[in-house]
Amino acid sequence: MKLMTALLAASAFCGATIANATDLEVTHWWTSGGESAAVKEFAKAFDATGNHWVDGAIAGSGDTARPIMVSRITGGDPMGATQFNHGRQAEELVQAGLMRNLDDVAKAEHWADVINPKSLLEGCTYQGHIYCVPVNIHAWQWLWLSNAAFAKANLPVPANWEEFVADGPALRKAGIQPLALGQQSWQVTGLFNNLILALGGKDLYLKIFQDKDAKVAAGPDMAKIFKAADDARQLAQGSNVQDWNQATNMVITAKAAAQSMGDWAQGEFQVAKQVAGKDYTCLPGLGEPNPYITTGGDSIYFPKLSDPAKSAAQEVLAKVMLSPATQVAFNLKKGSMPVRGDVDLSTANDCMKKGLAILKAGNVIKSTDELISPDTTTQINDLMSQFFNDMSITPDDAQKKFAAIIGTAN
Amino acid sequence: MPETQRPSQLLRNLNAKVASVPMILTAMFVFVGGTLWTVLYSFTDSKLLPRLHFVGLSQYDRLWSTARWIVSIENLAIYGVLSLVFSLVIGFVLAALLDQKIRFENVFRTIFLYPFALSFIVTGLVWQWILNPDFGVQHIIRGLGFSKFVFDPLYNQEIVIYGVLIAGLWQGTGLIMCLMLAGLRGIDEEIWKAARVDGIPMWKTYIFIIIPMMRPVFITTLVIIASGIVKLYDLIVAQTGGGPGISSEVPAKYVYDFMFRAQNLGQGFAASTMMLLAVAIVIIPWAYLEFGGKKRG
Amino acid sequence: MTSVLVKDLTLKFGALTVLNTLNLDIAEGEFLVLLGASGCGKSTLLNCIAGLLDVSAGEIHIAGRNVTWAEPSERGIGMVFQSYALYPQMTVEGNLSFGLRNARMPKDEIAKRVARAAEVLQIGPLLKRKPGALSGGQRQRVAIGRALVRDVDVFLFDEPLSNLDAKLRADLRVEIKRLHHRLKNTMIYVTHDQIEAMTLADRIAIMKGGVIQQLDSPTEIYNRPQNKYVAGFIGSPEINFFDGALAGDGFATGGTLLPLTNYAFQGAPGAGPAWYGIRPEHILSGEVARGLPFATEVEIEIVEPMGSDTLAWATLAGIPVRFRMDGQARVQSGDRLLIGFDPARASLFDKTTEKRL
Amino acid sequence: MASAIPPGDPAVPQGPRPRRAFSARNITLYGALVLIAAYYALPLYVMIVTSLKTMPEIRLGNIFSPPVQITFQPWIKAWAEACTGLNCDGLSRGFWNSVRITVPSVAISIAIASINGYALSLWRFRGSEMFFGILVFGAFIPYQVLIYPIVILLRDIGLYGTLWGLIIVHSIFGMPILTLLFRNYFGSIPEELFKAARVDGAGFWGIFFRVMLPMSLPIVVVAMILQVTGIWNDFLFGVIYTKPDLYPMTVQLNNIVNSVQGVKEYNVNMAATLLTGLVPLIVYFVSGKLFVRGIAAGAVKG
Repeated sequence: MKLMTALLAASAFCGATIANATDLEVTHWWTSGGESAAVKEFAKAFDATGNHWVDGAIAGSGDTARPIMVSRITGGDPMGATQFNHGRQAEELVQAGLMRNLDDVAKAEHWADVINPKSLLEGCTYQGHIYCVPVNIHAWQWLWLSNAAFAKANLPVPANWEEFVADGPALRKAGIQPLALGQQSWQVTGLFNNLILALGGKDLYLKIFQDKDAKVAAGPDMAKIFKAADDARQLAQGSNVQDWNQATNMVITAKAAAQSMGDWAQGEFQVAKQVAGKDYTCLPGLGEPNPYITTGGDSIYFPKLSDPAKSAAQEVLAKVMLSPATQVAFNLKKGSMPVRGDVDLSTANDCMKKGLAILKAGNVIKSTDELISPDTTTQINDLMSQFFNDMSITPDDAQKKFAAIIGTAN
Repeated sequence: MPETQRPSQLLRNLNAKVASVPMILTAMFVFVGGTLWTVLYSFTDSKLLPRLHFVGLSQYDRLWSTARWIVSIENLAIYGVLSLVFSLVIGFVLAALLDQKIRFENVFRTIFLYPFALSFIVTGLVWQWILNPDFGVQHIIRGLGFSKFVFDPLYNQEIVIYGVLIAGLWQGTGLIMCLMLAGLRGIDEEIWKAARVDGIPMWKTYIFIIIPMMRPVFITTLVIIASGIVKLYDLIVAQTGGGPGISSEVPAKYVYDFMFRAQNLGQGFAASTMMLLAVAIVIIPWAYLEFGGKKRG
Repeated sequence: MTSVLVKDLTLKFGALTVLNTLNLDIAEGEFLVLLGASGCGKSTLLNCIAGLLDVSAGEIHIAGRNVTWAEPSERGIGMVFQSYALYPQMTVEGNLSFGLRNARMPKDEIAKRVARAAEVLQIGPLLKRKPGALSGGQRQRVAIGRALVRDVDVFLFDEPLSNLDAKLRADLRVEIKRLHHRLKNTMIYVTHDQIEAMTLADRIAIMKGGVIQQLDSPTEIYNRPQNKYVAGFIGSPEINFFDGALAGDGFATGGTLLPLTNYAFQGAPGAGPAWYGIRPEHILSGEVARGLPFATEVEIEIVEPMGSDTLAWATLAGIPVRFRMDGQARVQSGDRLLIGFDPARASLFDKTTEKRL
Repeated sequence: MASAIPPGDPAVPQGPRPRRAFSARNITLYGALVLIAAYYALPLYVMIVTSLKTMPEIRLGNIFSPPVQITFQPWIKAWAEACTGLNCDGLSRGFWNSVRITVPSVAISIAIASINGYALSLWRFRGSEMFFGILVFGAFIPYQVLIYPIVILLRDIGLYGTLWGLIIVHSIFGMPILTLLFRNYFGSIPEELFKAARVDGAGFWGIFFRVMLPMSLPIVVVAMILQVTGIWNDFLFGVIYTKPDLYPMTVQLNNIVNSVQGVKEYNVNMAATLLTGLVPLIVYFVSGKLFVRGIAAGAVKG
């Protein structure tokens, strides 16, 4: 009898360890220095639960990684969890019933109460069910400036976009690349969208991307934006790098004066041990008054798996990712903002604090990823990429094409 | 006696038929089936997942009104024509040089051909590095005192496709040279003797006698180059990523990007169907000439 | 007794009919040669007999068995090919024994047969060599040996000597004949060489366009060709043909009347357009021509001395005519000479049917 | 024509003397060849030189200068330490993946193609030429047309994302050209050999294994060269039909080169590039003339 109990206990124990020590492959495209450091925080926290984080990093950018993720899921070889951006990238996978719903975890962990801003959870909700875990907020609307570069050109660090544009010729004279811009099209589009929101304001932004109003897109307000984009492409002439972090590196090393990039760029400044305010300056909303930030960012989706042990591990991972400690550790490394308002960010640096203040003021707006389909995004990417590289295309022409895309957008 | 009966047609050669099953499956299911499938779905509005909701020709309408597709086609046309012409010319000239009974022929041939052993990814990365204005050729020549010298094909959208061409030719001309050399060696020595006795200069002999005699080799080479051109993808991905802007995009990349990145399968299928059409226009006349006539044999 | 019987054999490749309702009856121990120009269907017929081509209609019997649909190896045949078709990676011994091993014959029996074949063909010292190390003649012996070891009723030869040089060909020809005398098997032998055909055959089947033109003994074929094609094909140098018409007891051609004295007509002597053929060796020259039924003086145009004899060209009845002279004859172009022949040795063919008259 | 030849002194030989080693012709000929060879060899030289330099030296110097201080660190890093995301085991994993992909793919594709070629050249049956025609046309179908149907196909047979899935894909896409190669080769073997073997009582498989296969060593070597280099160099299929832990070397190379952490380490990139190209280069240099014959046979006769 005693032996029996011992055996039972032993088997129960073994069963428990087996259930706990589950390998879960997580695919993502967080491969730059700051991003890798941030992923390590997730891996650490997940491994601490007795499971094992199998890293499925796919280099390049989201554009490279997403097709691989999608074809693995649709191809019947799903990973344990995968990154997508907030928004519509996984919409059809959810529709097709390939993704798992997280209603139970969400309820148990009171996601509805802790996730801030609320719109993030809405983005994860499809027909009343929750399908993803938002893990961070990435605001695109930043202008990063190299203090050293302006010092070298004997210029004060500008406080907004107009001042920066005005400094352009002087920077050139001093042998400094005014604007660093990676060649990949999503970076160009990002800059353009920043110009819309910062210079055109919230209403214009929403009329274009939410209402898909082709008339507004062809109208005079947008014409101003295209004029500004024309300035931007002049300033970016000579920036020959491909990747965003190479562009950031130009700012870090004072080869370039500025870059308009999302807050993840901050991770690179941190890796390079630079201090906000001293070595570099950050201008949310490109330094324009009443800055808004978009609540884009990354979410983790969980494909449906047949293995119950893995399904259980998925729930653990979802829980871990949203825990306050992981949120802080991850976002500090990545340079993004946490998705819950109840965490302690006293260790955050100046720039992130600026962002958090805007977040607190409620000046948030949906990102383009949440408003338009990847198909439309690709079309805008192609147009912007062409416009920024081909000086023979006038802002007028580009605007006409842009309006046509918005007119057929979905 | 069984041998008085004519055996059933199906069982005749049974082993050969069984052995051909993988081939038949591949031909019917993958090549025919797959092609028909793609063509069929190019008339749908499939997004991330294929679905049979037909929208007529609207994917094609959109395709041909998309600037990037037009640029892709133009690039392919420029790259295609130039790569065809230069491959043939360079390949032939190299082969003719090697055919002069020179010493160290093996060494030269080895050097001309080794790039062919390398992948397009490797080729693209190497030439990206050599053509990088901050380190490569431009940097060197500026270092020699020509400070205004500009050679940045990969960063100038007007000429980026030529930068790709340099790499493509570097990789592929060795093969063409080999084919041409094989063709030259296949020509009767006596033709050369006859030309010499008749006092025809060497270049004239090549142009008016040898090249016309090598017509089959040229046609085969042409088809090989042409079918390779349509598949141009890896090189672009590794060397330029389609940039700057969209100036070095090619159809194969358009297809890949729309199928997988933009989550618009229908558009990708429409584009790949157009590629298939283009290939068919090149291949069918050739196949007809090459194989149609031999049927009787 | 019949050894090989081909009954109403038809072979089509798509729309093309290669053999059309062909019949052939070959006796046991007979040496039959299928002779014809390339493309006449002789090799095709042989391949059908061997079972290497599927027939479209008709039957093939070998040794009394209907083997129309039997596998080649089950027909009781051995075959020798023009290109020798030796398996290059096997030794001579391996080549000889391959078929026996496929038939799962006991090892000692295989050894016995290989040894016997090697002895017959005198290739014993070559057994361990590979075909690449053999001369053409040796290879062909091995190829014959491969048929020999099978111990079969019928031997099929597909132009076995065509790849050899002239001297070797003559040597092996005799050897094949010797082999036939010794083994007394039925042999079917395909060739385009009329000397081989004449020297080897018991009977020759001359083929053209998939049809047997004449099946007869070599002398019969030479002396009494059944149609114009056979007459032209057999004989070297080629027979001379005059185009003309039968006129009473003569043959009118180009203003000349050739006599038909002593000519043995197949049936009733007809009339109308016809061909008159006379072989070069049947045209005599000089004094011996004087007594012949036809004799005339001609001017020699070209002389081709060949050692054993000399071929001379002259114009007779408006056409160039060749005739054979003694090798020692001292003639040169421009000489005038008396020539003549006996119409009994001539052949007459109908102009339209080209059949022998 | 006799009249065209000018009369000359019969004591003086006509025409120039036979060429000497340093004739103008030879100098131009060899000069041109050496120049062209330099152009072809340059990238390899640049790769090697760059991979042996330190980063500071790369930033200073020009790409053609030989390294002042040779370092093998970039090679070590490329092989064993370079990172893609959290995986910092360099190209070594990709190398072994490529081996695991290439070896079975080459073996299977050659096995299938040799049997196909054999059946097509010697055992034709009704429809066999049509299937072959489709197969040859398949060699020209842009891969993009078939990418997605094959995803579905592999998913339906449960092999998507597995090594075997990719091996099947390589076998499928290798089939047209290899089948053509073997068909032409077996077609050039005297048909009489095949007939002789049939008279000797060998069947379909007997003739294949005992007569034809032992004779086809040269063409098998050629096919191997073609396939080893082709499959090793593949990028597209590797990226689409496998998952990251099965990525072949080319895909990993692209990842490492494009996975920038801070600044681009050109020396590591070049070392990685060289490492990836090493296998096909070795195959090429070792096989020498056979390689040429291989691609020529595959192409000219086609």
